[in-house]
Amino acid sequence: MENLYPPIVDGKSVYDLDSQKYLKMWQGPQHPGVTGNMSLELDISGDQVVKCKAHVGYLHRGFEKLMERRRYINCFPIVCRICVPEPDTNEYLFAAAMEDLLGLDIPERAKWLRTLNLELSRLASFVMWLGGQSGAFGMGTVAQWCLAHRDYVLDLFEEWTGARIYHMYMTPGGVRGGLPEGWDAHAEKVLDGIYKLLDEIRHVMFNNAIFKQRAKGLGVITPDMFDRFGIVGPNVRGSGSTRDIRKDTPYLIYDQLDFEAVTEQGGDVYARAKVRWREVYQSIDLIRQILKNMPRKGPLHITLPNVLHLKVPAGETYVRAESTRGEYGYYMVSDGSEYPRKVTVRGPSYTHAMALLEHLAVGVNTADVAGLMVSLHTYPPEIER
Amino acid sequence: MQELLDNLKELYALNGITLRNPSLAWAEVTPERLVGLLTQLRDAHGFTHLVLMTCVDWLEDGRFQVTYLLHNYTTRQDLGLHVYVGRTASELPSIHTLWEQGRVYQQELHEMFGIYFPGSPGLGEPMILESWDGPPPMRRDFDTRVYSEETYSHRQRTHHEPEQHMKDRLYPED
Amino acid sequence: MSDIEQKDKPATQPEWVKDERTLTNSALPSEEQDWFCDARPRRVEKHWQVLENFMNWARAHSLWILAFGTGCGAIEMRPLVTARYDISRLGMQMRPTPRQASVFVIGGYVSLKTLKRIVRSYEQMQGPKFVVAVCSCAINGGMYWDSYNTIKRIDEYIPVDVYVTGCMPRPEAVLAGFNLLKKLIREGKAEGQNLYADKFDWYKANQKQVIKDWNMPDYNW
Amino acid sequence: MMRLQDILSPFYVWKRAFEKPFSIAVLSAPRPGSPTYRGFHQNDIDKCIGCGTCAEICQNVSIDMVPVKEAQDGDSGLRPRIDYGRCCWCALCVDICPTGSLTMSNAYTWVEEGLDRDVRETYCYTPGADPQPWDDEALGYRKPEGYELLHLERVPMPHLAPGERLNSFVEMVKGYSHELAVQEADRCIQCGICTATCPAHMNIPAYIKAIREDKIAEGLKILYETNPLPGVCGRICTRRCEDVCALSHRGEAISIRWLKRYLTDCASAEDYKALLESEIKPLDRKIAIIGAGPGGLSAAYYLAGMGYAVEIFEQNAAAGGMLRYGIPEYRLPYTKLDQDVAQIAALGVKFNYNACIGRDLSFDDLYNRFDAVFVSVGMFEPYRIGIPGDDNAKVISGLQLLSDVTNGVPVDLGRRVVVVGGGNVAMDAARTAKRLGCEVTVLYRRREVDMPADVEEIEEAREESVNFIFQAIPLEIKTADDGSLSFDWGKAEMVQQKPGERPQPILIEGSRENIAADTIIAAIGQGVNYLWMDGEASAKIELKKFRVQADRWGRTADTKIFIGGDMFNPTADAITAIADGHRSARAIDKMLNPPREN
Amino acid sequence: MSIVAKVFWAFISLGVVTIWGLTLNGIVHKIFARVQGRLGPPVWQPFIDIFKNNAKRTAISHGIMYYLGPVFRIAGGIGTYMFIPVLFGSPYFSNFSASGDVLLVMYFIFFGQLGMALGAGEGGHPYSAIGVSRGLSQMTAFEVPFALSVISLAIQYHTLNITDIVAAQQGSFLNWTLFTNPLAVIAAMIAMLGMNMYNPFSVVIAPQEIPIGPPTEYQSAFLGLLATNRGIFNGAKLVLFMNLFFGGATNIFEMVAKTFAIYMFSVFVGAAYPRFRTEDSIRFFLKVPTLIGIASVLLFSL
Repeated sequence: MENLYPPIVDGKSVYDLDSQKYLKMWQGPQHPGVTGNMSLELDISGDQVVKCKAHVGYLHRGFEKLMERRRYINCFPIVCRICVPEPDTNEYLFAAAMEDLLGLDIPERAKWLRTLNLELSRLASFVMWLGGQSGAFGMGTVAQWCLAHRDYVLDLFEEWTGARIYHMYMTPGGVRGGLPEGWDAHAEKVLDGIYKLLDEIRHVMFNNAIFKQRAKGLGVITPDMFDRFGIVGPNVRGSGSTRDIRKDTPYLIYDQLDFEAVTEQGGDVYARAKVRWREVYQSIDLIRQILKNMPRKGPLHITLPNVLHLKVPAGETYVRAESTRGEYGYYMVSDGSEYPRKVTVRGPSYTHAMALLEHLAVGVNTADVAGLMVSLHTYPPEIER
Repeated sequence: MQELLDNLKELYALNGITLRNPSLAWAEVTPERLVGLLTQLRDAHGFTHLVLMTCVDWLEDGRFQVTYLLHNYTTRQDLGLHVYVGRTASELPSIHTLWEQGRVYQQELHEMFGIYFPGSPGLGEPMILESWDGPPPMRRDFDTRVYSEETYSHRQRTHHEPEQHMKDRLYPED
Repeated sequence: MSDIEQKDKPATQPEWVKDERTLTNSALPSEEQDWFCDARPRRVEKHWQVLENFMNWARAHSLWILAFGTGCGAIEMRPLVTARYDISRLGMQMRPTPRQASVFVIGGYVSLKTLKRIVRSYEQMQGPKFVVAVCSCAINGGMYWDSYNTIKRIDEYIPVDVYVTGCMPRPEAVLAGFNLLKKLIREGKAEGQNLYADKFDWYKANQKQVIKDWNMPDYNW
Repeated sequence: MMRLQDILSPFYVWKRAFEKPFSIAVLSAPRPGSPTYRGFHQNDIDKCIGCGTCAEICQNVSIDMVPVKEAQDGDSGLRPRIDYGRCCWCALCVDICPTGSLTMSNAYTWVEEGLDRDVRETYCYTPGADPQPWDDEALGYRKPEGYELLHLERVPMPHLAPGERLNSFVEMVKGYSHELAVQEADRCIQCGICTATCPAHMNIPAYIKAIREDKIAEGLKILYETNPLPGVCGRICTRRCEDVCALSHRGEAISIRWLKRYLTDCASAEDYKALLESEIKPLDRKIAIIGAGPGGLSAAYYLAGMGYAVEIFEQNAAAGGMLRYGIPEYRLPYTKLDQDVAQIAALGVKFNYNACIGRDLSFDDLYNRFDAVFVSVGMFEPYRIGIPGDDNAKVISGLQLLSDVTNGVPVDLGRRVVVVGGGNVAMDAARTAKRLGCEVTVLYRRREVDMPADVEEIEEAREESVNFIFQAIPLEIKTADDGSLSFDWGKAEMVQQKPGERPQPILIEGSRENIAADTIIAAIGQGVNYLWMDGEASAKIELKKFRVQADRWGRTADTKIFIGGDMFNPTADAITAIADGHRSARAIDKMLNPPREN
Repeated sequence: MSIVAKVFWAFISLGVVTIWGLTLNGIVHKIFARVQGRLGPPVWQPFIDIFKNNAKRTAISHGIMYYLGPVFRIAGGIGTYMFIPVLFGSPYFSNFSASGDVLLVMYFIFFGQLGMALGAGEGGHPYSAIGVSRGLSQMTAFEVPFALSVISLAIQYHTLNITDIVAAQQGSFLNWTLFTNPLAVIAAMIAMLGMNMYNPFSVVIAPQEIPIGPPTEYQSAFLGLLATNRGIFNGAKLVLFMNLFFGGATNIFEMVAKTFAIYMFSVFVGAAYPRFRTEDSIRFFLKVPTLIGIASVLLFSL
């Protein structure tokens, strides 16, 4: 086993592809096993990966450049495109960064609605992820169920915000509207369905001998890797940590909600899956809490100065929120003009899919690369932006 | 936070210390003392998490501001370090030995701004851009709209500005 | 005179054209040029009409989609092919390899890096092949109209049979696009493959104009 | 390692096979979008004014304003055309639409074939003008209640309290402070609909922008490009621009007048001086201007700016015309007027006061001495009421009262004053009388809504406890025994005589009421004094219905004579006169076409 | 019956089994779909797919072996089928069954895969190559329990002729191998899971890893041929299993019902499990079913 790996010189493995011992294999960009449009360049020996290199940039649109030449209000519709499956974190953080620089405080009801929106989108994203994880190990059945249930959540979004994917709901200064009539009942129905689904997933996925066999011990993240690789979110919570921004530095109204950070021991794919599975329960619980305690009346939005020529005072700030993948952050620099000087998006996938995946994939069976990659929960559009 | 920065101020010649809020501060450090400061912050003061590394192009001042944002998980504080570097032949010390993801950030900054980080692995390889022959695109003197209009074909617009249009229609001679 | 027509007739012979039937693959290193096929795509004539009608019926009812999520539009393909919308009812399924797929769904914006892969995948698909361009970004640049890294109009690089606008288009809208495609196929109008062969020089010139490091064969069989 | 439970448990999936599938049963009938779905746009093109704000806020540049209707005041005739190859359905255009005409339907399906069609033209349509299946769709995204991107309420202007005002002729409007002005200027969406409506076509968005950005000198320069009396207009302009303001459709218009006033008020002497710094090359041509009212002053400013030698002949002792003699000081302080006049005089314009053409000087003399003559003598001849007893000495004209007050002539109106008329002069006269300590009643023939006076004026008059009697037709003025006047009037009813026209007041048969007054002020309009048309030179000028005939440039039948101001234009307000002066100045320049270097 | 008639009827039965095999595929898709909570494609979808694939206008070949791959594959399928009697006692549907045909059939099962492996290898795609190596190693693994169970049967029935084996099971359903030699049946059924390449033994064509394994480069009519073979080969395998372990069939309806039931077994498992890694599946085959097979052999030989 030892001499399977090529020697490492200067931090790079040195080997000769012509020696016939190694095979170069690309996973992606056109490949169902990678999460989204990115690719992994795998050098394999037998069935073992000896080197993995993540290639990104297939989805690069230059958001940070585009935002430099858009007025603040015009950045609001484009930020959500940075992360497709869970756009709301972007919306919230962009609005929050702007409000921070402007020194604004949004109405209480808007905070509750934003929290609801964020939790709901976390829910949708996690449910889809569960499907992805099972699918990566070949269990298409669970994937189909999960995607169907995610679609029910999207129906909720559609009814509430007027769009399925890009909700564009959290405008700077508040939110765009209240909950429609009868939404609560609809939501409760969907949540019940997902609750039932989670139970089925427990039977089918977590109590599945083959899933256990494949997921346990795969891609272990140890506590000493946390900061070295900048790992955040469920990926560290799967390794026994309780880091959760919602709990540690509460934003919006998370400090008024009753929850504990989910944590599991083991640090492998199985533990991470379990964390996310439990987080769906948590999200359902939080949504129910929000719906129960939310103020139903009150202003939703503070009218900003005329958005067509809104100037933000010079300064810089950083705001963060817990997305499904972990710490999501916006670093905004304003030079006092109508256009942001710089908006940098700190997506958790950045470190997870690049530095961490390249590290974890070495030594893994080729068949497990897809499962490993999914378990890190990466979305390419937020890597290259 | 203030206390910590006061302590470090002497040693690392910190400038422009601003406390945005009790848990977020910005400070300026010279490139020479950057790695030392980062190491000390990481190892001695609990700022173990490199949140992000990015660059702001101050074209008017002719310099880049590279921001290193660190997070302390115990005190829940953020400390952003600014390093200023000229816009031509910019070079900064590499921090890939401190944090693994530093390599990726540096690779991106090299590609997007043209900042050179000696020793950072894979720096020259294209990461996001492929077959790019223009200037590093995130520099402010690169105009993406002009580039886009020159390079790609767009549908023709037929826009009329209301004010001009009304002038043309209602009082053309005036 | 639109610029399409002007571009139809390049003033000088492009360097990748050797003669009527062959290409030079000049972008490749000389030792690699022999490894690849140098034939141009050729126009394929239709069969005897009754047979062609039957074939078109079969093609329309067995659309295999290439599983290549080129942009954000891919996110709405997932509900479409899974339980909620389940277009397998219409005989559609995702194929992970371009060789076997017949429909290419361009999901939204196309960055330069992806365009290269799209061209390659498209050329590897076996005809008749169809392209459905989903999202506004594929029509006229969408919200990335001023981005330096995304192409604005996919129809300049590969022939597009059906457009679906929306950002995101809902799965139902994409489905309507597929239904229109089926209609076109059955009417024998979805001849993108032949169009690509006929206007190959124009498409190739456009592709090469934006893909600066063309390091693949001129036509990827 | 493998537990039996783990082997058996997965077969739980089969439970699902006997349950209802998730799939939507019928694929061929797509579900409608939710009631607030952001689908394709709808536009009520009658409500839309083509302000282009949607195009302005669209970050995708997906909205083009294309001509659909004829342009008219307050409606550019343009309508948004949306390119669905760009749109991202963010609905900011709907949120910001000042009229609320733009909405979104919940339709979302639009597919097009691409091969044999040029995609350049597809996916582009003008909602409302190009019919689409979803035009009548009732559901879809509307701007949610309580969510507003625009500031629809104007920043209130500080006024003197009504009680305070009555004690003096101190200007009652205090003017915006810096904060308030910037706040008000910030409301502007910079559409520029107002520019066309302004008779002088002032570049309103530009100077509002200058205020917002605190560039006073620049703003002042923009003002002077089209209006040499901004200080005056900032106070008493009839501000038709505000009537068409895009924001006025759902909220209150921008206080354009007050912003202009702010600009002139806070501009420093240096700013004013800076305007004069551009070098003027003197020309060897002389222009005479008759009347130093807004029209004359405006023409003088622009002609002097072009290098002509300009001389103004004014019958009164000071410049300003109606601005000085027809508008009370509490609305327009003389210092402000003097400042604007001084700015014009600083260009080298020569003022000849107390020089009434036709009385002190002959028009022929002017005609021969000067290369061109611009006449804007205004309307200073008040109409009479035209009822028995209106020749009583205690029946005076509103204009008389106002100019007397200006000239410092002591007036004794007695205690009870009746003002006849509903225009601005009537309001000014009534409020001036009020300030002189009288009880004032205003009689007007029609209803309040028909009053030509500004709404604000009427409201402020009310605040100052002026009484109003509407639909009152004067019948007769008699002298009572105690020397006071007895004014008979009759109630009128509004009768729609012809459809489409405004209703006419008709006396109700037998109605006759009476009001006692010490003075009656007639303010029912003025006419032109044609004293200046005495000599041979003016013989060529055509008169029709007592009005001088000229084209829109003020060119009369005699190429050397130009006219402008109240005597010429039908609206008879300061800003139109200023516009006339500016236009005629350019016409004179074009006519003379003097040789210029380069 | 003359040899001409025999050939004629063999082809008729080939047609029948092709149609049945493809229909079975359609049915199975439908069943999978129901488990997944959806409605699934029409039952006749596999036929349309074959028509479509043959209607493709272009097809490219990577060489002679590549060309021959699907031919070998379908030859393997047909060969397998040709030596299996479909209906017991029917002169028309007994194909070319002869003594020792079990061995021949086992060879043909292998042969098709090998030919395919060669062809796919020439495709040049790394996924094909990896798929081939996975497929062959997994096949070798599941052949072991299958061979053991056949050996067990041979010992039990003292014959290598399928017709004889079927004949021995006639009379009562209690005579079926299922009841007379359950261990061999278990071993063989598990091997069948691997043969059918449903989960958990689908690593050969795993779309998430090596989309879609050996046939990655195959398209157009080649793929049509492969799809047709899938119908024939499925049918052949199921008929074989039916004959060996479930008492064969005396009429077409019994055949349909039994093959469907046998196929359902692998569907039943396939819907529930994720897939094994290659080495896991090899390890599995060489452990559980092989031990069972050895047990069954020992049971009958002792």
